[in-house]
Amino acid sequence: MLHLLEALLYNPGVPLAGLAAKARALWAARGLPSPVLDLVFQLAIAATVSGFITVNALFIIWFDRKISALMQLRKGPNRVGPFGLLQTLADTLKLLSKEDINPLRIDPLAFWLAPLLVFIPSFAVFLVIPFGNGLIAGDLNIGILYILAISGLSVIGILSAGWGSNNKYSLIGGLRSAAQMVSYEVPMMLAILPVVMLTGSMRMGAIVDAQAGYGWFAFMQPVAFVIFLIAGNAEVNRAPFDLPEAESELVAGFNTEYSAMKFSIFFLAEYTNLFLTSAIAASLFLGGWEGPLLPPVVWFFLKTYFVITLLCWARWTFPRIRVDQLMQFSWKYLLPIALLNLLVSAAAMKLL
Amino acid sequence: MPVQAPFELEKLSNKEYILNMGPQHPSTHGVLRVVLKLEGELVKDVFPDVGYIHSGVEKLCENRTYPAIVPYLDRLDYLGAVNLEWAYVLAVEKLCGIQVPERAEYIRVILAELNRIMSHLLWYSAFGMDVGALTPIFYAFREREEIIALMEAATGGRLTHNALRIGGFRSDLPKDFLPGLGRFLSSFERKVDEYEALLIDNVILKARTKGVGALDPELAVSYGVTGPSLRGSGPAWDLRRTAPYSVYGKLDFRVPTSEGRDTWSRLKVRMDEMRESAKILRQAAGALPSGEVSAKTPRVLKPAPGEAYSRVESPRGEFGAWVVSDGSERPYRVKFRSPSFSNLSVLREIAVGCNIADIIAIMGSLDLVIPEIDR
Amino acid sequence: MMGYISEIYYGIKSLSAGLGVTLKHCFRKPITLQYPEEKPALPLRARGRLVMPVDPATGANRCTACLLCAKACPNGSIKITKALGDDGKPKPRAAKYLYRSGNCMYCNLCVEACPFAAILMSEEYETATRDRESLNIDLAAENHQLKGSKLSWWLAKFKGEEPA
Amino acid sequence: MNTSDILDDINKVPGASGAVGPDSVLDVLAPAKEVPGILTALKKSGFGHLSFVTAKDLPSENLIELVYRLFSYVSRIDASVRTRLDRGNPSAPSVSGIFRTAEWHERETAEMFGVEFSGHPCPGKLLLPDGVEAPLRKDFKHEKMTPLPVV
Repeated sequence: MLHLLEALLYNPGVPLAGLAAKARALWAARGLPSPVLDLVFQLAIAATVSGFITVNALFIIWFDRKISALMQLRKGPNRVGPFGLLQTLADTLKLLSKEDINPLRIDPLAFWLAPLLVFIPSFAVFLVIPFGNGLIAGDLNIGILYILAISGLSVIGILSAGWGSNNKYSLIGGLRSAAQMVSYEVPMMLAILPVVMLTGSMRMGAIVDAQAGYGWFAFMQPVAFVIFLIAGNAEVNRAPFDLPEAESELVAGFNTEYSAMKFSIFFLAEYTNLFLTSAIAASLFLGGWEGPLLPPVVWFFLKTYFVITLLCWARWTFPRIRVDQLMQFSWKYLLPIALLNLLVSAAAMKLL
Repeated sequence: MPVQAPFELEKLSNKEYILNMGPQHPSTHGVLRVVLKLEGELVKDVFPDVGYIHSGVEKLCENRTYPAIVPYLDRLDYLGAVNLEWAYVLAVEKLCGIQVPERAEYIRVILAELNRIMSHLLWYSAFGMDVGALTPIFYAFREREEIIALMEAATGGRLTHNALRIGGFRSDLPKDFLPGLGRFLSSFERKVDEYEALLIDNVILKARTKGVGALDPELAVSYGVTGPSLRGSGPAWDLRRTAPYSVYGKLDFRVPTSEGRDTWSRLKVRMDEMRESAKILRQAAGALPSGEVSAKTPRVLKPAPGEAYSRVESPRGEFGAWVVSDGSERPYRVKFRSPSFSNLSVLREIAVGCNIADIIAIMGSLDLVIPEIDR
Repeated sequence: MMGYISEIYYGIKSLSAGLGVTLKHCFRKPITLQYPEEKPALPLRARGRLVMPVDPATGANRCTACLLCAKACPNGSIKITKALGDDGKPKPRAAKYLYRSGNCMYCNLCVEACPFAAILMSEEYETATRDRESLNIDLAAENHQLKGSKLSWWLAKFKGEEPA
Repeated sequence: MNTSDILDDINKVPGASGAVGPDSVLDVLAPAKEVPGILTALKKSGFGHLSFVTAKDLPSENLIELVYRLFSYVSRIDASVRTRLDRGNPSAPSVSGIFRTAEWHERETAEMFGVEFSGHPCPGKLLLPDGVEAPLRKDFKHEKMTPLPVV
């Protein structure tokens, strides 16, 4: 039994493949069509991933609130459950039981689809996240490109939320987030390019393998790492770039008119996006699940939560940027530096 | 029907729209409605609409006895309550010709300056939240809680102190007040530097506030702007120095000003003012004479017919109380000149042309307290 | 070009100063009070709800229904009805001392006006009620028992601990 | 420009009478139409800060007295210009052209005392809701106004 557990932790690819082969043999013996079995496998993976997402999102919300409490001389949630761990669960149950208000004269299609349009992209990106050395849902060989393409979709959700809720504050919030997302995709892409050039492939698995033995890209590409963190922070609409839902200016930005279930989906999507950006940052720059002693899955979570702490730290320290400065910062500072870094690393690779 | 802004009645071009900021809005610091004519995010016109929390204090005071009015003053500006009480009490003492003993004067200075620091600390944290930084409020409130504990020990109230009486004080400072004050002052300046590093010198905040809401001095004086908002544009007019009342003439302190005229310089002036208040507190605590804390006043106060106006430098500017007496035990007419009233009226001159985020920063830098405007 | 570089340099320096302050605060003890478990320690003069304590020496309250406190109250939240003796003449006692705590603004002017130190602002600040009627309290009938430092301070008729 | 020269100029104005009142406040009584002229003169001679504009209702003499309170940061003395208006329909010229702060102060005095300020850039209610007229007058009655319970 210990042997199976040890194999499952350190090299999960092998036992899972064995299990799948046994199941397929059993299935074929009965003479049933094999594509149905593939479908069952995919559904199983999807179920585990969605279960993981909800639990993880609840944990990150609690983690964010505990970090902010740590920095603000207070205790953070400690009433519901041990150390307040069940606090987010209690909040979710409360949100589910609240009345789902649909304001007058909303654009119903845009208003109802918006939460889904924001949540589905962050759900879909989990396909290529390398949790462990075998634990990857579908190791597409265009991994990074897939991530960037899909994460660009959530802008549509926020825009339709802004337009659908027939509220001036939401409209301004929605339009701000469109401008912000678009203008921060470009530096993010340019920050990823050196990594792709170094590994020669866009497959996430290949990128993580290329960083084996402490060849972390964060050391080789420190500038790209910082730019990716800043642009990722902006993609996720978190301070100091939280203009779309700026509490002090736009009341609650694009999710002003949302209540109960829809609002909890927005909230879930925001924190899942935060986890995704940190997971990608960890995999691309900090060596994903590469690590000496501990099993790969634990390394992956350690590094991801380290990046989440960095983003939370920035959130609770900095004031908010104004809209025109947001644009200026991206096009005048991030972009030139990212391009320069790209050229320098290309030249360096050519010479070395 | 709420008041219609003048530009609401005109025809709007298709790019412009009207946005109601308030009366229920997270960063109007109270019940204030600002109607904005916007084009995209650019502000074309501003119309502040006040009066949502008007409680007719001046009519109330006309049928209260003179000493019973003091608690109403705390409700006008609950952040700088002692200063406001001081303005009214000074006016009544001028009317009745009461001479307040020296010790009471120094205790009034101590409580007023503690109140000023309390008010600036709350302004600092509210401004941080308006600009999006959610952490400064917790640090500033740690200091503010220490001051509140001191004030509660001395006066009994945390915000609405009701400390002053006509003629001095009802009872002297408690035993552990001065040591507590000393402990607080010993580490206060270091904390102010820390606050400045966290927010005021932050490059994002500087980008948000430099050159925003420029207020030129002549316009400010013509609009009756007073206090740190005026001193951010140059003139060093502080009533504690230009028209010294009580014992401020004997205390030596600098009036911080800045030539920047924009939102950031108003922030800097308030941070320096906190340091100056700490300096005043040290001197006043050191020079505190012993003796009586209250002059002899008749049980039922009936001042001779006449009128008196007295000014006080409240944390927001010049707060004045104009008291008219007709010889009875109730004032004939009372007028409170509140600083936020005039400070808000200048918003239209400095806020046109900026965008929504700047309006919030500018209103934050004017440090408005709404009950003081509506009275 | 140089301006561009120095701008970035100062940007990073001031941002890291801010980060430093928050990091420094990570290692300090939280200062928040866990309210229901830990109750704040109120100073002596803290103004809670008005009470008319029973004087342990005489076993009754010290009120003589002189109405000075009702006159001094700015909001008119005190209404006193005098006690009538068996022969119909009013006695210097208060039969009913109606204190409308919903109307009171805790300004302490009534306590200062009372020549007999009969009333006092206690330490009780949890005065929320479910219905408006129970805000009006008859202090004479309540026979409140004072405790701790407030009791000794009240017995000495607010003297004794004053000079700083 | 010490006070005696200012007083001489003011006394030259027809109908106006200036004197140094208690605690050295320059007290000026002037007819309504002279007020803008006097205020401009005072502003030129250093009284740059208009603290407030308010009124006092004197039903016994059937008058409403307007009060303009000025302060000079330069010579650090106060000036109070008073003018008496008929209580029936009180009207005075607006001084918001000279001191911009008067615009709000006059609007408040107008709605509180029913004084009409001619030439005001945007007259209208400032603090009060519709339907409440001149509450600070002594004879103001309102059904919701319950008197303080007299002890």
